[in-house]
Amino acid sequence: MEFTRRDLLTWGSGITAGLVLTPVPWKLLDDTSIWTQNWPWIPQPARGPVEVKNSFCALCPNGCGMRVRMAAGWPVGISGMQHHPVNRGALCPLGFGAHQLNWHPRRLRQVGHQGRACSWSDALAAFRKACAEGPVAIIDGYPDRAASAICHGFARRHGSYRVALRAEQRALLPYEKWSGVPAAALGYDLENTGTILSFGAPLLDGWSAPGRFARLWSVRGAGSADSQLRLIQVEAAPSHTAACAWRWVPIMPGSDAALAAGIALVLHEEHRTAPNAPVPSTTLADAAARTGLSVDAIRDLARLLCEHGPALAISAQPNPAVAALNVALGAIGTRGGIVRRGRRTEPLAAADTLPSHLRAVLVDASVPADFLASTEAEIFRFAAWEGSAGRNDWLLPAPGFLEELTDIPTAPLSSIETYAVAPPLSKPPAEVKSAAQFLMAVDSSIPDVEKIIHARCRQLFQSRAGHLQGEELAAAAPPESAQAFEKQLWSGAVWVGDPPHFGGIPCRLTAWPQSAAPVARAGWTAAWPAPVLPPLATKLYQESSLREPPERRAI
Amino acid sequence: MSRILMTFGSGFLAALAAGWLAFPQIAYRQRQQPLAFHHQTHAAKSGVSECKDCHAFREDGEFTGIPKIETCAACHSDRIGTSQAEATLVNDYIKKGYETPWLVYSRQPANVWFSHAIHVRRAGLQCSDCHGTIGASDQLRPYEVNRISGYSRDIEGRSSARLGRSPAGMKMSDCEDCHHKRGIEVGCLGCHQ
Amino acid sequence: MNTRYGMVIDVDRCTGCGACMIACAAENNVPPAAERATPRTGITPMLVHTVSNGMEGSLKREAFLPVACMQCENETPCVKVCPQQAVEVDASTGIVMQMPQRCLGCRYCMTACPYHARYFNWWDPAWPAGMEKSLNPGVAVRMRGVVEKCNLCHARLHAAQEKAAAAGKREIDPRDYVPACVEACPTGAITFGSLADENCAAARAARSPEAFRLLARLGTEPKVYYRSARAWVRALAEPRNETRRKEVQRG
Amino acid sequence: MASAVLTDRRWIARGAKRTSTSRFALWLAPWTLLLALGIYAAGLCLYYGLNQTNMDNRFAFGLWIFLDLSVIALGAGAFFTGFLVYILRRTELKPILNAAVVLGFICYSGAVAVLLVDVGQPLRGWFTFWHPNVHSMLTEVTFCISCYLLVLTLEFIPVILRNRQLEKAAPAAVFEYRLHHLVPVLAGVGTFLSFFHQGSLGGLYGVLRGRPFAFREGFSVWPSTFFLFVLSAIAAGPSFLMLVTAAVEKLTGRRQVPRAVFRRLGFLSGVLLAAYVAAKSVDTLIWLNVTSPSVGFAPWEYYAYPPFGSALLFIEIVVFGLLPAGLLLYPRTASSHRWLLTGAALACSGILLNRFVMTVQTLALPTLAFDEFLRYIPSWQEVATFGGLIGYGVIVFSLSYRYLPLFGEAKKEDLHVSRS
Repeated sequence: MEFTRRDLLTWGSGITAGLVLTPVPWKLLDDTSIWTQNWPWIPQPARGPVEVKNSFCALCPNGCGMRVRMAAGWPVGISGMQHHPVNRGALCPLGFGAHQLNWHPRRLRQVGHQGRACSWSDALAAFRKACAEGPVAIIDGYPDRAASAICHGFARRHGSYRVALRAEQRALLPYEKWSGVPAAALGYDLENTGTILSFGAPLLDGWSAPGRFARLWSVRGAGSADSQLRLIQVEAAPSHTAACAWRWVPIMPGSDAALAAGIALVLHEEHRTAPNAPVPSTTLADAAARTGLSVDAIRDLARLLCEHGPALAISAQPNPAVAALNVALGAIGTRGGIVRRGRRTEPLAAADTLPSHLRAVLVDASVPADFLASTEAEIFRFAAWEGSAGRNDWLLPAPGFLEELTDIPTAPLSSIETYAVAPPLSKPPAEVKSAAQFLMAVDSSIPDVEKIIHARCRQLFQSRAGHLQGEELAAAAPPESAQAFEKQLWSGAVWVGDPPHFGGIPCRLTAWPQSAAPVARAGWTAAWPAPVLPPLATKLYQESSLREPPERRAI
Repeated sequence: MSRILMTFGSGFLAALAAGWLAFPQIAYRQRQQPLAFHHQTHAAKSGVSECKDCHAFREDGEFTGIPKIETCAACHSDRIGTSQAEATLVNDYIKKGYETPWLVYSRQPANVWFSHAIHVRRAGLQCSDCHGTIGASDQLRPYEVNRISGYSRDIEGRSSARLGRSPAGMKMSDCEDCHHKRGIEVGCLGCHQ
Repeated sequence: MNTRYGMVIDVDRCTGCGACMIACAAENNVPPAAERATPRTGITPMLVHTVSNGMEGSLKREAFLPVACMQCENETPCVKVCPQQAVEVDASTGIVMQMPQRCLGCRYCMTACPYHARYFNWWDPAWPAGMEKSLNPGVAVRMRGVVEKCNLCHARLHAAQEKAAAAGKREIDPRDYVPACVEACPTGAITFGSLADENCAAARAARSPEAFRLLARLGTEPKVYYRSARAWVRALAEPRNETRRKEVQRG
Repeated sequence: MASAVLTDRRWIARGAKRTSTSRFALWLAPWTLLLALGIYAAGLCLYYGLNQTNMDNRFAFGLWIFLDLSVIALGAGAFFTGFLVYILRRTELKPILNAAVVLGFICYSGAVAVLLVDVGQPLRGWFTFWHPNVHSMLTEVTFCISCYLLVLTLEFIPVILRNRQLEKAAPAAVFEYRLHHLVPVLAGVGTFLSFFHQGSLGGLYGVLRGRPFAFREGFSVWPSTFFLFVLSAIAAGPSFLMLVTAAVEKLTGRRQVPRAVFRRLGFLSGVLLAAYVAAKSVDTLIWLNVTSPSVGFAPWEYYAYPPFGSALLFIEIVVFGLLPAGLLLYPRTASSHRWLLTGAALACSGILLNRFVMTVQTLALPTLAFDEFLRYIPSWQEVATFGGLIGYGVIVFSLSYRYLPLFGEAKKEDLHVSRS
C-alpha cells in the first residue's frame, strides 16, 4: 500500500496535535520573548564593585568639586561635592555627563601634522627643532596648575608664556589697568553682595563657576519678592538669566555703556557716588535715547542699586564703562564688591597679542576650543577632542576628563583662595600625552607634575594659612603633620585660604572711560566647528528645545 | 478509518517523543568550565568551612560573588599538585593576572536586581536554599546555555513546562513561588532594574 | 510605615539649566540622541519645559517647568490601560513602576498619560564605542520598541535597601535615597520625600498655599507638586485655555 | 502555478459564469503589487523598528490604529449578518451570508496583522494572554479580536470546503458537514465576542482620562463610547456589505443577490444609524456641557485648531449620520438602488470620520497649558502597509468570489431575475 497525499495530511495533523502537548511551542514562545529582553546587540553595564571618589572637574579653570561614582574601575556617575567652598555641591549641566566625554567619537587619538597622521617622535623632533631655531610661546588656558608651572618654566627659557583669558576674567582687566592689582588676584565677593546689576552676564547660565552663583542665588532667597540677593538683568533678549532675575531690564543691544553712564550720572546728581569717582560727560536724556529706556526707568535703576546694597555691576564682556560704574558705586575693594584675594603681584600676560617673529606656539589642552592664536608661527596644539579653531599645524591628542593628575588652583572669580588635588580616575588611551609630559620629554630637567604638587602641598602646610575642608573633616582637628595634610588633600579635601581682606585696591580713575563700545575679543573667533559636548547634552538641544544647538551657540 | 487513526497516531506519538525527550536536549548548548574547580577539596584542604569565607559581602551590603583571582593567587601563587587544571590556573590566569572566566550557573540577566544581603542577612536564607549542594560538589557540571535566550539552564530551565534538573529553579516563577509562600509581596521593580 | 514618594518642584528656583535632565539620563543609562531623534522622539524621562506668560516684548516673562512622571496615585492612567501589567503602582512606595521587559510596546499608556511623561524607544539604544564602560550597573539598558519613564531612580532605592539590610535595618535611611535630578539641581529647586510622612520637608512644602499640581482636576492625584509665587505660573496647573490665559495676563 | 492557472476551470463551481483566467490574473496583478509593497514596508518596520514610521512620543498612535478601528467597524457586517440569519432567523439575508463572513475574515485578519507590526515587541504579544490586565480595554480588545478571528476562520473553512474540487475529498466533506452544524453556534459566539470588542475599541479612547477630548462618562466600567462604537459598527457593517456587493456586481456585470437583500440591509443600516445619531447627539451634548467642563476644559477649544473645526462635528452627525439615515429609511430613496448605495456610502464615510476624529484629533489637541497643537503625517512605510492591507483584502475577496460560493444561495433567483 503506497503512502498517499491524504496519509501525509493525516500524519501531519497527528504531528501538530502531538506537538501542542509537548513543551516545544510553549518553550519556544518563552525563549524568543526572553531573547527580546536580552538582545545581544544591546550593551550591558559591567558588573563590579561600586565606590564613590572625590575629584575636581578640570574642564574649565573653575575646578568644581565632584563626587565620582566608580563601577568596575570606571566613572559611571557624577554629582556635586557639598563641602567645596566655591561650587558647594552644584555643577553645570555638562558636568553630569562629562564622564562620557572620554569616549566621544570626536576624541583625538592620533598625532596629526597638517591633517596627516604622525607619531609623537615626529612631533617631538619638530618642536625640538623649533626651540633650537627661535623663540617659542606657550599658551595656557588654566594658569597656576602644576602643569602651568612646567609650561611657565619651559617658556622662561625658550620664549614667552601667555594665558588665554576667558571673557569673565577679561572683564576684570580695566581694574588691573586702573589699580595695578593683577586681574588674576581680583574676585567678586558675591557672597556678600546685596544687589547685582548684570549687563548681559549669564550669571545663572554658565557664568564663571556655574554652581557658585546658582547656589548663592537659591540660598539667598531666589525668586521670592524680598530676596536678599537682588539680581537685575540688563539684557536685550529674554535669556535664562533674565527669566529668573529679580528684575529684567530689556535695553537696546550694545547700549550697556550708555546705561552705565546714565546710572552713574544719576548717582552723581544725587550725591551718592563714591569720593573722587569720575563723572560721565553724557546727559541722562542721551542715555535714555540710546538704551530705549525712559529717564525715570534709569533713575529707578539707580535708586534700586542704592536701596539694597552693597551693589555690584557685572558685565559679560570687558566693558570700561561698567567698571567705572563700579568705581562710582564704591564697589572696589569693599564688602560685596570686587575684592583682592591672595598675595599675587605679577599679572598674567594675556594671549591676545603674541610677541612678533615667534618660531612656534604651543597651545595647551586647557585653552578653549574657540581660541585662535594670532600668529604666523608653527602651532603645536594639544587637545583631547576635535573642534579646535584655526590653523593647527600639529594636533596633539591630550588626556581627557579625569585622565591625568592635576592640582586645582583658585577659581578665577572666587573671593577666596582654594587649592585641591585631583588624582586620575580614568585610564587614558595609550596614544595621549599632556603638554607638560611633552615639554618634559623635550627638556628632561623639568620636574614632573607630581613632584610640584607635593612641593606645593608642603608649602601650603608650612604657610599655616587657611584650613582644610572635607565632609569627614568638618569636626576633625586640623592635621598635625605635612603628610597627614597632604594625604587629606589627595583624598579630596579642599584647602581654603583666609577670607578676603577689603581695601588694598587703589583705583585711580580720573576721567570717565570714553571707549563706549566693549573691547573686541582680539585673538578669539566667533565661528568654529561645533564644540565637543558630553553626548548626553543632546537631551538639552536635540531631544528637547531647552537650549540652542551648539552649532548656533556653545552651551 | 483505522488506517487514518494509525497514521494520525504515529505522527502524534512521534511528536510527543521528540518534544519531551529530544527537544530539552537540543534547546541547550553545553559549555565546559575553564577550570575543574572542586568545592569539596578546597573545603577539606584549605580550612574554609563556610561559603561566606570566599563568597563574602562588602560593608555596603554588595555581594562579591565569585572570588577574584587574587584570592586564588593567595595559595596558588605556585603550582600545588600536578593536575592540568592547576597548570592552566597558574600559567594562564594567575601569572598573567587575568580573571578566570567562570560560567556562573545562577547568573541572572542584567534586568534582574537580586540582593544577597536582603535574602541572607535579613530573610536568613541558607545558600543551599537556592544554590543546592554546589558547595559540596567534587566537580563542576557543564554549564548549559539556552540556544535562543542565552540563559543558563539553572535560571531558565525550569520554565513554564518545568523542564530541566536544576537544584532549585531560579526563574521568575520560582522567586514568586517562594515569595508567595513567605507572604512577601514586592512590585516588579522590587526585583528588576 | 507606608511611604508615598513624591516631589515638590519650586518653579521660582528653576533656572532651566538642564542639569536634572542630563543627570537623569546618566543615572538611568538613557542613550544619547539617535541621529534622527527630535524633541518628539527623544528620551527625556526628566524634561524641562520653557513656559511663558504669553505676552510679548518687555512684558514677556518666562519660567522653566521640569516635568517627569507625576506618579499618579489615583486611577493611574497608564496602569489602568496597560494590557499586560507592565505598569503598576507599588503598594509600599507609591512609585509608578514601568517594566520595560514586560512591555509590549503598544504605546497605549503614552496616549493615556496626561503629562506626556512616557517615552518610547524608537531606536536601538547606542553608545559610541567604549562608552558602555560608563553605564550605571544598577540599571538595565532598555531595548528598542518598549516604553520607559521616570521610576524615581529606582536603582538608588535598591542600593539604599541593600545598605539597610546589610546593617540589619528594615527601613532605609532617607538620606541614602535621593533621585539623580534632586541631587543634581544646583539651586535645590526639587524637594523629595514621602508625602505621607508629616515631618518630611516635601510633605510640608506640598501643603504650601503656593503649591499646585498640573491638571489636578483630572483626579489622578499626581504626587509631583509645583510651587511658585507668580500667579501666571500657578495658572499653568489648569488645562490649556486661551481665554483664561488672557484673563490671567490682564489680572 | 502556471499549470494551476491553466487548469483553473476545474476549480470554478459548475454553471458559475467567471471571467477568463488571464483577465482574472490581470485584475489581480496591481493588487498583488500593492500587497507586496505593503509586506516590504511592514518588513522594514519589523526589522528596523518603528522609527520607520512618523509616529512619536506625542502621536503614539497613528494611521494604523485609525485603520484598525475602521476596518473592524466595517467588518462588523459579518457578525451582524450571522446574528440576523442564525439567531433572529432572518433567512432572506442568507444569500449574502458567505460574502459577509469572508469580508469579516479579511477585515479582522488584516487588522490583527497590522496590529502586530504596530507594536514595538511583537514577540511578546502572548504576554497579554499570560499576564492579562483585566482592567485594560486593550486586553479586552486583544482577547475578543483574536478569539473572533478564530471563529471567523472556522466560519470561513466550510465556505472554502465547498469549492468544487475540495468537495470531492470525503473527510473534507465530513468535516465541512460537521462544521456546518457548528456554524449557528459560532455565529452566536461571534456575536458575543464582536459586541464586546467593537465596544472596547470605543472604550479604548473613552477611558482616557488624560485626553478630555475622548474621555466620556459611562455605565460601570464602560464609557459611553463603548456603546456608541457597537451601535455605529453594526449600523455601518451592513452598509459596507452593500457597497462591496454592489462593487462586485458592477465589476462582474452580473447581479449577485436580489434587490430585496439590499433593501433589507439598507433598512437595517438606516434604523441603526438613526439610533446611533440620536445616541451620539445626546452623548456629545453631555460631553460638551458636563464631562469636559467638570475637569476644567473649555469644550469650544477642541474645535479651535484647523482643520479640526466644529464643521467636522456637523459633518459627522448630520451629513454622514442624519442624511444617510434618511436616505436609507425614506421609502422613495430607499427604493432607488442608486440612492440606497449613496446612503450606504455616506454611512460608511461617517464611521471612518468618527474613527479618524477619535484617533487623530484626540492626540493632536493640547491638554497641558504649555502644550501645542500637534501635526502628524504618516511615513510612506505606514501608508504602504495600509495599502498592503487593501491589496490583501481585494485579492482574498476576488479569489473567494472566483472559487467559492460567495453569493451561492442567490444563484437561482439570480438566473430568475436575469430572465425576467
